[in-house]
Amino acid sequence: MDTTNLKRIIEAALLASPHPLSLPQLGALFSDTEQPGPDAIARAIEALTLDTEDRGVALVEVASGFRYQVRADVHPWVARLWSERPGKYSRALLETLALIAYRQPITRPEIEQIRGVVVSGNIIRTLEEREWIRVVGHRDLPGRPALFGTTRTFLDYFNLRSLDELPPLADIRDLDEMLPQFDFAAASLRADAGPIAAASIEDDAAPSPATAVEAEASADAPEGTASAPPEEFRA
Amino acid sequence: MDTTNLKRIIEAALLASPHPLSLPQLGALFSDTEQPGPDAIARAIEALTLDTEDRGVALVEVASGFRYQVRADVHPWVARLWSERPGKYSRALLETLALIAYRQPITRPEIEQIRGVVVSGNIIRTLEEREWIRVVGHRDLPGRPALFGTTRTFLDYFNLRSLDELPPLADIRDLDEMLPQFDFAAASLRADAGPIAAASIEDDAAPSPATAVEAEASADAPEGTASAPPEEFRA
Amino acid sequence: MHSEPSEAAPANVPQGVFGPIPQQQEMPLALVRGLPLLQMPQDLYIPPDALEVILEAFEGPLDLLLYLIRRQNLDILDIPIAEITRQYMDYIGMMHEMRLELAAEYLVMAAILAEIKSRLLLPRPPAAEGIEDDPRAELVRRLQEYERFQKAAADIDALPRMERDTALAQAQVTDRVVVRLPPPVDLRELLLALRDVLRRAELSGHHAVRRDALSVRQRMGEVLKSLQDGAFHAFQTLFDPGEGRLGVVVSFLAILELAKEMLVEIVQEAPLAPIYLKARIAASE
Repeated sequence: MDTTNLKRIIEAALLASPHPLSLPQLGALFSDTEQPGPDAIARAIEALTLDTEDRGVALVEVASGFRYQVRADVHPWVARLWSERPGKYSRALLETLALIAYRQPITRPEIEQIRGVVVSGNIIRTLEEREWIRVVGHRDLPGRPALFGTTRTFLDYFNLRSLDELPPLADIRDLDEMLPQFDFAAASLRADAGPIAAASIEDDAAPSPATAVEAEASADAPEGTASAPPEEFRA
Repeated sequence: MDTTNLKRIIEAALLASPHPLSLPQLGALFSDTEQPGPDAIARAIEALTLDTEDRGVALVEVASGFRYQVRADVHPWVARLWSERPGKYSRALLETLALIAYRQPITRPEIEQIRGVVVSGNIIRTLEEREWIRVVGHRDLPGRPALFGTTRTFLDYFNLRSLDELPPLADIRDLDEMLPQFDFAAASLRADAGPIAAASIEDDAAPSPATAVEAEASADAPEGTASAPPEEFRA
Repeated sequence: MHSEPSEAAPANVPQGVFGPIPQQQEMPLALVRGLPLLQMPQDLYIPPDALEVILEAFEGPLDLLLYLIRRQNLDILDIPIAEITRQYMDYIGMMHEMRLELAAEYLVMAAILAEIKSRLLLPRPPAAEGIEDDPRAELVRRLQEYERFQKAAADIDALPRMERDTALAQAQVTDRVVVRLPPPVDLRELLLALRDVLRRAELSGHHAVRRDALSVRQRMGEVLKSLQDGAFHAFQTLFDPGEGRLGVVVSFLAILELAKEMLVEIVQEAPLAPIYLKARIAASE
């Protein structure tokens, strides 16, 4: 086994293996007759290590052996491979969030009573992780249920200065009839979202059923309104 | 983003990703401001491909993008990392797959018509579980039989960029020219069938339910038993 | 080998398609071992055990036919139907003994072969000598078509493939953090969700949701938050004079509402003494 081929085999094995490989493990790849011996393997690894010097991956030795790994300086780009596409929240989550917003402080049993169904722990956890709700206290009842309220982050995300800027409950019940007012609210939201703002201004200038539908569609498109709130939401 | 860093990031991303990455997916690693553009990425991939020329791995393009993979000539050593040999596929499965690949979209009855034999549900299930085929529609016939087509996973698995890269289907008119070749194929198949014959003789010597099962199992391993009966059966 | 033929029934090789079709109980599928030697054609000695293995190896009647044709080095375009039919019948005769479910497809082919054979034996009018009239044509076409895909299957099998010929090369990524982008929510969606839940609540009738000054509700949460340590807090520390009169009123209403909902305890040890507030249950509990 010449040095070139030894290097080629060891590089391929280290890259194919799901875990680090030790010198004995690398040696086991070769039959007795072609056995290069640990020194030769170690020298091949040294050469391979040098080869990676300018590259995006490095050949490193860890406790259980040798492996190729992504270099720290390119990691920020590589990490984007694992960014998950935002999905959509369930209706149950939105209802729960809305009830917490309008009826805070409120306990889970109370939400369940109004919604008529059990609220899953996942929903509460998701809302807490997003820092839209938090526990603000406990009701003095058996089990001491937690009282939930919304946070500043919640207000910031929806571009509200205070909860008072949410439409009154009475209006919400008749959302359909309140469409003009509602559109306005949606438009003001979109205005902050940047590119869509222009469209909504046009809508206002020349309101027509067609543009209204279009505006609605763009409001619903999750990617359009963007996964991340525009900068100013967070400022 | 200079070329060196672009190359480093792309190499690291391809090696980090558990599946091939397309040009758009590679582009998505960069923010809008640092976006190198598809041409620059393609050039970086070209350069990286050249870099691998003498190495144990190759940068290849398959249907769903680019990936690094072990070169075939060193794979026998690398394969020793895994105790299990990769499974062989039965002729029935390969013929079914070939019909779906070359004749897609195609229904099961149509496959059965050409093969002259019923296609077992197991084969379809295996192909679907491997994500090599999928239902692409239904024929407008009684029973609305499902139309099968191949997937990108199929192309990726067989190192193909597109269906165009499948080996060309033999022309019917060339068949008589190919006859000697068939003989050759038949001969080699017969040679392969040897061990099975031995196995079944052994079964005769010591009949037991266990060996019977084994004989059946080996009969299922299609490449081995092959299309032709072993030599002695025709002597 | 096979020096011990069992006492099982004598071979019952059907003589052709029109031969007696055995009843199911005569063909136990599992019966392989101990079956007496079938009456084989001279050139086709196959021990019964092996026969099953071989039959498994055929992918159907077309495959068997192709095998027979190849075995005799015959031009596929010029099949000696009589000879092939004879051999074929012998095979399916043996199959009959072994596997009923195989036989069905093979029997159809036997019928086709027999039909072709009989048509070839009949004198043909001289005018109709075209290829289309060759009764073998359709069979040849099917055999050719099937052979193409046999070849295609072998070609696919020969393609370099993952696992067998290559493996994905991967480098370790340390600190793999999933950058999770949370789903976006539109205020409109939120309000529509609320409308639905309110409508449902109204339908069930019992849960009238009152209209509240939301700023009071918000302040209730804030007050509770500041009381969450469970300790007593002086009443006036809960007010921010910087908020102005309205802010103070909102805070005061919030405290009253909290008291009404039994969420806070208000303590005053003597008239005009300092007032203290405490959450009835601290969040930390």
